[in-house]
Amino acid sequence: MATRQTQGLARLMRAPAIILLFVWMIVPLCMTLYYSFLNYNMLNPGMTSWAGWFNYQYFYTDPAFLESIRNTLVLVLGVLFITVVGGTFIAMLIDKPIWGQGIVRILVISPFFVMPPVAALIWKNMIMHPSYGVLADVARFFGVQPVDWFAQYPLTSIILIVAWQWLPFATLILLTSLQSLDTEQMEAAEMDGAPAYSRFFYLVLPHMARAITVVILIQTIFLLGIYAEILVTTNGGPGTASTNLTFLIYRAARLNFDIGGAAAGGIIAVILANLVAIFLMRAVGRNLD
Amino acid sequence: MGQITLQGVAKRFGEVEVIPPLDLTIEDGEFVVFVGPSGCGKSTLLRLIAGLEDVSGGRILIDGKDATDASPAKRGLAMVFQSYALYPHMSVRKNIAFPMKMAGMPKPEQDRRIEAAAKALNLTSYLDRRPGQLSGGQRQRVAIGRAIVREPSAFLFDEPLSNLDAALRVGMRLEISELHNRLKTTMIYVTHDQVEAMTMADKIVVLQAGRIEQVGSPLDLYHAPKNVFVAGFIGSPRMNLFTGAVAADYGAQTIGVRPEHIRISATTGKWQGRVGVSEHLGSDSFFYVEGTGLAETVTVRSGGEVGLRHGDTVWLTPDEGKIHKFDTNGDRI
Amino acid sequence: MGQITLQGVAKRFGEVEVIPPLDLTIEDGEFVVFVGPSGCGKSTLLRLIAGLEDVSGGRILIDGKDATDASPAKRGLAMVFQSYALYPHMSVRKNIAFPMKMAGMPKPEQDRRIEAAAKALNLTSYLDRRPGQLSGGQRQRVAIGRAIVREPSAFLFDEPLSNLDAALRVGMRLEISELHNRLKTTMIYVTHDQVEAMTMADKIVVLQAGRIEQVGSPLDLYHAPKNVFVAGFIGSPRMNLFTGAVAADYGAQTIGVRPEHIRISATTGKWQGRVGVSEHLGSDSFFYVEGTGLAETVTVRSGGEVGLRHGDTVWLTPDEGKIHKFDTNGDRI
Amino acid sequence: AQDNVTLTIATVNNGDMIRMQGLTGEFTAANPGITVEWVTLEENILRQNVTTDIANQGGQYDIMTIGTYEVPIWAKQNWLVPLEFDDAYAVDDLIPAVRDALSVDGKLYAAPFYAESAMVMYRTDLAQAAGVTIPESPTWTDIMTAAKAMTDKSAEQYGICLRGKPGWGENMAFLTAMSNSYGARWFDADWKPQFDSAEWKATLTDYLTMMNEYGPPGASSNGFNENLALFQQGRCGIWIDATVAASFVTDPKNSTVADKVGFAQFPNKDGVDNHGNWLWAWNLAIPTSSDAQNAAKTFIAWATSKGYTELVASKEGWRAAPPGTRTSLYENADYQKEAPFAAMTLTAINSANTQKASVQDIPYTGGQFVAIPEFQGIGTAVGQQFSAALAGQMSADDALAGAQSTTLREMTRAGYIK
Amino acid sequence: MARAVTRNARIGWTIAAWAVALLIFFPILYTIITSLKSEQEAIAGFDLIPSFTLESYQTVQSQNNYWRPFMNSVILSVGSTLLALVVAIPAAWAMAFSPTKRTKDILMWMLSTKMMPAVAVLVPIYLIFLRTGLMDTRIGLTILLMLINLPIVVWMLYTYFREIPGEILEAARMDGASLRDEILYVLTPMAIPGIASTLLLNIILAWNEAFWTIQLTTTKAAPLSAFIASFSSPQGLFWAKLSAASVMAIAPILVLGWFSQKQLVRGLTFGAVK
Ligand SMILES: Nc1ncnc2c1ncn2[C@@H]1O[C@H](COP(=O)(O)OP(=O)(O)OP(=O)(O)O)[C@@H](O)[C@H]1O
Ligand SMILES: Nc1ncnc2c1ncn2[C@@H]1O[C@H](COP(=O)(O)OP(=O)(O)OP(=O)(O)O)[C@@H](O)[C@H]1O
Ligand SMILES: [Mg+2]
Ligand SMILES: [Mg+2]
Repeated sequence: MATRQTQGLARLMRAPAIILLFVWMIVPLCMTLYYSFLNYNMLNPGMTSWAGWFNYQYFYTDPAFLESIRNTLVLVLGVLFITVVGGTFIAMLIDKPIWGQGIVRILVISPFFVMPPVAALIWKNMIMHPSYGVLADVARFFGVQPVDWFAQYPLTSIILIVAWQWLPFATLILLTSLQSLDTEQMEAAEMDGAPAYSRFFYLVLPHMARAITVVILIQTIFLLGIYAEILVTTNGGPGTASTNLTFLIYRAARLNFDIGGAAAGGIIAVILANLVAIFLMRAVGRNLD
Repeated sequence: MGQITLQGVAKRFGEVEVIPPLDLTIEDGEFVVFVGPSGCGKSTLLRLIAGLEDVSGGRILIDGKDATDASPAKRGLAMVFQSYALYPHMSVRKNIAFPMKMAGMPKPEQDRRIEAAAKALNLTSYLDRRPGQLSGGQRQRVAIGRAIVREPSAFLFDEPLSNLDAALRVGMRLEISELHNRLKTTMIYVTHDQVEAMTMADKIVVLQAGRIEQVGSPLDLYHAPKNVFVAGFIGSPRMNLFTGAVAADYGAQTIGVRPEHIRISATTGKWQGRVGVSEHLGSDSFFYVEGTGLAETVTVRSGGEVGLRHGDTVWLTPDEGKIHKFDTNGDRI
Repeated sequence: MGQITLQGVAKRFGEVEVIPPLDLTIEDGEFVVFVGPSGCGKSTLLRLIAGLEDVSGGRILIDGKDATDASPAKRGLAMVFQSYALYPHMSVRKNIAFPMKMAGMPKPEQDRRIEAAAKALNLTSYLDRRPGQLSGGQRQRVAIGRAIVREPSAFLFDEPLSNLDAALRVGMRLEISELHNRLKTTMIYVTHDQVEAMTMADKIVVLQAGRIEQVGSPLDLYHAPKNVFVAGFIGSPRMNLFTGAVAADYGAQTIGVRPEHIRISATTGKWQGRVGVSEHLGSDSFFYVEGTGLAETVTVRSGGEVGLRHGDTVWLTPDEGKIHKFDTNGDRI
Repeated sequence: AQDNVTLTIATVNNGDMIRMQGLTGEFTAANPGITVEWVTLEENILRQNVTTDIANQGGQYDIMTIGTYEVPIWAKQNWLVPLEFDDAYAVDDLIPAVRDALSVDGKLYAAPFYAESAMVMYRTDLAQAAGVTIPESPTWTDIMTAAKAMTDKSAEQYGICLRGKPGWGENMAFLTAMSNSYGARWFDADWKPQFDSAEWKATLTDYLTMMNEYGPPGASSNGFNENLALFQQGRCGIWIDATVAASFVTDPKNSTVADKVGFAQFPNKDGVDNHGNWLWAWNLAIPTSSDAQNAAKTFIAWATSKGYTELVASKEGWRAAPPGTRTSLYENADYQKEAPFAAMTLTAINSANTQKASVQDIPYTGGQFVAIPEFQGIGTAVGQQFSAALAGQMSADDALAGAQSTTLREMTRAGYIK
Repeated sequence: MARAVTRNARIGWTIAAWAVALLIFFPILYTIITSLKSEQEAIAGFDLIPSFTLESYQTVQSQNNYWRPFMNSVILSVGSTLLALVVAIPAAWAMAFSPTKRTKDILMWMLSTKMMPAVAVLVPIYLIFLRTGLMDTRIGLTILLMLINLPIVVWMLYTYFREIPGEILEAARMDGASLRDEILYVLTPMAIPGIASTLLLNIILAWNEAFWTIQLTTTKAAPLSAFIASFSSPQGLFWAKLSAASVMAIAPILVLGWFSQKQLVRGLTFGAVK
């Protein structure tokens, strides 16, 4: 492996991917950085002027800004919590000797294949709609006033939808991890007198730590960028109750056509995302070796 | 105390009867080794005793009490697994403490026992490492440590040395033997390595296809194997078996002579052959002789060095008093 | 042809000098075994010869030609890896054909060689299987087959038997020896198992921390180890080493006596001790004697059976002619 | 001389536009050199995509379907090609209010495909049962009284359905029109937002009262479609929304209450002479970046002509004709017979004054919106506040204060307020 | 635990697992059912037995031709993934078998490029596409989707490659294989299961990408995400039509996912499981 020749080749082989991604990252990033210092509204292209730090100031003084950060975190953590806990639970269930395991697995995995906007549309119209949704029908069946999900619990509803989409992913990874658990270890614990719940907490969970880390890493990357589900369902509302950072930028870019402001927001988001990334790297780097 | 009695114990997996009904008594303090070829049911039998598998029939008594339906934890046995089955995310200390923690033993008592076990097993300086940071032999000791602290009435070992390299294996073998000498606790030990079986056992149980072929002390088995299977299985290098005319000479269907009971000579002897590969270990030499009158290669062991080379013609003479004779059923005559 | 010469070959990984400059000549047709404890640089040395690592200094000559900077494929050597490194997605046939395909050899010639190799290695009926469907020994043979067809000037083996179980190991050891007898091609064989080293080698190279401790035939090393390290390393069970008063008796810093050169007796002898563990293999017995006057446990080997038990007091007598003496530097006197 | 041109037309996914798509064959048969490619998108995505395209001179579309909101703004940027048709097109037949809304400095920049105002639709049977009457030109008091009388929540019968879903084209379209009828305005002459005014407070308070007490559950996510479905299901007593809805609720194929619908003008507050001034049209326009402007003009002339209306009528009946653009349609006896809502629709459209929507002084044009580029963002942000108030997550006062500060902030940033 | 599970326990687990599975699958199931209803039925309240009318499918198909966006989806998702593999396989080879001190950092950096909010860079990318004539072209979107998924592809491949013993590649090298031969004949075939699941996962991710595909296409290259955007909220009743369109958009990938479930499951470990 380690001859000079192979090392040279390795550098050559690595290069295309790294260069491509670097260009893909740096060019838009620089342009965005540049725009973020401009007064640039797409609908007024003639009126572009140098803005200095104004866009940044404007973005973070937005009353929705702090709430959007809070919502971003709640969304990410909420979905992570549901998917990890739910995924663990479902993985353990599927791992049991059940009839029709294959079909069960297919059913559980299915939401992962649904496009985010479609998922949001389905949940919004078919499931959570306060008049026509299935949940409303269920509520009425029990004689309860149907819940108006998107008005009363907007962020929770979005968390539910997103968690539904990502649950299969978490389940699959956790299931694979679970199946790789050494049965002799479990038997040893049984011989050692550990009851089922102790075996779960002392053996199964620590064993899955690595898989859970990966679930968290991958999902966080995707969850930070969630916007389609919000756009389709609550449009960030009511008020700003379900506006996350990405959606806030979306609003600036696609509703106000405020390119400068959106760019500034984008840069802020990149910085925050990288803070999260560094944090994750620390956590994951430790767990991934 | 640790007397274990199996009465008509049988095991089926679905349709397949892996262990036909079988009786066996293991006395308190005995070191019993189960040997047999791969797949013969050694592990299964051990797991039945441990309670990790349900019996399909029969009863298991531990110290005279019926334990057939007791949970593994209740049987008071400790098991050392082939893979050691250490908990990889716990330190050595925590690994050893685990069964005591599960039993709700008070902390000071736990610590006392951990110290004692670590000292006995030479693990004191590794107590805070993770299993991943230990060598094979050290892991093995941790697994034993985890078993010892429970002060079980018997230890069960499932091929505990098969993952170690040859040199370590010798060392660990001695350690386990010493441990037995010291603790005098019943030990049941599964292996398919006859050297281990021979050197460690008070009593060897030879299994084939779930049936017990012979039970006895190592030397009993060496000197008087009950049948061809045991004869071929016990002893290393394995016994040379002859059929046909050679065996007929001795009025048997099959005869067997161990490599160490054949004299080799460049000049005279009973059977003629040609030296194939020869191995010179300094202390011993092994010759693999292709006999002209014999069906298979004959292995001959000779002390010290003998000046024979590849291709030399040699004569072999068996030690008449050490020839084993078997009838058509393969049973000892 | 396959003469390999290392001239001042050295290897550093970053700051660490794994192999200090070293000279070694391997003659054409020789079977050379590298032995040494784990991490001593055996694999590294082999990989330097193979061209899988760059040397940090020195030259490697193959058949007199400088091959230091040649790519692995150009050196005309074949390697059999510890894990066999078979291509799991190719059939046995394709595995064996791979190097020939890479060399652009015409198809009929390829087929001819595959047939020949398969016949020689008893693989003919497995040619269309995948490696995953083969047993350990068969895989081993495929790996050798893949090496043979290239008709290399030398074979390199890196612990090829360490993944096999004890019984198979003996068989494969014999097969490789036979192969060497037949092909007469240079073979370099890495192992840390002295039995393998002793039985297979024409010449053993004992390495420690990248340095060559001794080069010689197995019996040279057995009879006249150059220093304490080699003495302790070669021979199984290992030589008993004595220091202190016992050694001073013989005018040396350290003396060594092999287990087979000590007589044990219940009544009289030179050194007194107590039997610890004893192992009775039928053919031999091993006693581990804790000598009252001796620092460590002494291993004694005794042919046949001796009626001694754990705790018995015994006397040991070394065979005076077979005592090895070493000076303060550990070198043979 | 139009050889082999491909027209890319961006359009919104509503029924009339899809019908036009279906009739494309007639056009291409008559114009063999022209091929038509359709890009049909949901309204918001459409708006974002065409705006990005036109603002960056992307030139991907030859014809864009845009609203009355965009036309004046884009025309001022010189992004649209002014339209001049020959006499056969009969420009004068276009309803004046609509034509005005699409003209800047007297030049027409987009041709209306269909147009709508807003009006009251109500259940005649329920009104009768409840013993209330709704006059042709009701006041908000009339509406509230009627809504209260028709509500029976236990039977899932709601007195009134109004838009609640946030968005400048959703709840803010309705609320802006309603505020106009209350005498409120978005901005004073100095572009200072007016949500702290008594008129806005009255508007929002009444809106919330109606919705909370007589409205359906989950109203804060109801838009046009949801209300349409509710009304068609017979769950609403009154629905005040775009006039196009009239043809859907009276369509027996989809509506359970088709023959029980009455119509009235958009309400006004007692003493305020303003019926909301809701005027919306979906129009076809040609971006200057198009490279097939002639062919595009040909298509637009075809699609918005009298002939097209007749074509639709001949294929699917008069009810399906695109409404609100041509006076001649409303003079057509067949149409009047098939479309009971025709007269009221025409009244509604004619009474809309988009040049001066409020009774107070205002610096902007536009009826149920403010025709400045920033309005999409501001309107949506304000809509969020009001929607939150409807969902019960904040009080009316807080919502108004939030709307005021958000709007002030955005208007300051955009440079209207110095 | 090889001990026999009692029949009752097994029944219990089965019921629980099926209940959970059906619950999770329900939204999709209900969408399928709704797509087979008439619009009237669709909003008429909970009902699991549709009238099995294909009316909605017909309407959807007549409104908006399905096959072009479908083909575009196939081309874009498969094309971008294959392209990504071509770039990623050599990179992953280098990272797995010739790692440097910075390999981990590079991997993390690659992943972090995915954290940039797409909307924030929309205008730059839009302008780049416009200027280079890539707008509304399949090739443009293929490249874009390739870049978006590249980090994941590299990472997945890297984890699979690392499980392949380096000795095998060395053996190939000893056998005279060039680097190309080594990657083509030895590494790639051995990593087939891993590559297959990488392929699958990224086809799914690319198929479901709905931001760029809508922003950067009009007609020629528009995939199913744009198709769905034309049905998301039209005038009038649309539950059944929306369901039909949704089913049409997700069905291909759903079926692909079902059939390749095993590979997907096996491969979806991201090195999480040893
Ligand atoms: N859970 C099981 N289901 C079905 N058959 C099994 C099961 N466990 C073991 N067997 C079968 O029972 C037989 C005995 O297996 P066992 O593991 O006891 O053999 P062993 O003697 O321990 O072999 P080895 O030396 O290879 O460990 C084998 O034929 C095996 O295939
Ligand atoms: N790529 C490397 N980078 C740094 N150090 C290395 C590398 N490869 C080997 N070493 C070090 O070089 C020394 C010799 O290693 P080598 O693998 O040659 O030992 P060995 O004699 O083959 O041992 P074993 O019997 O365990 O296989 C060891 O200390 C090892 O840690
Ligand atoms: Mg076993
Ligand atoms: Mg090595």
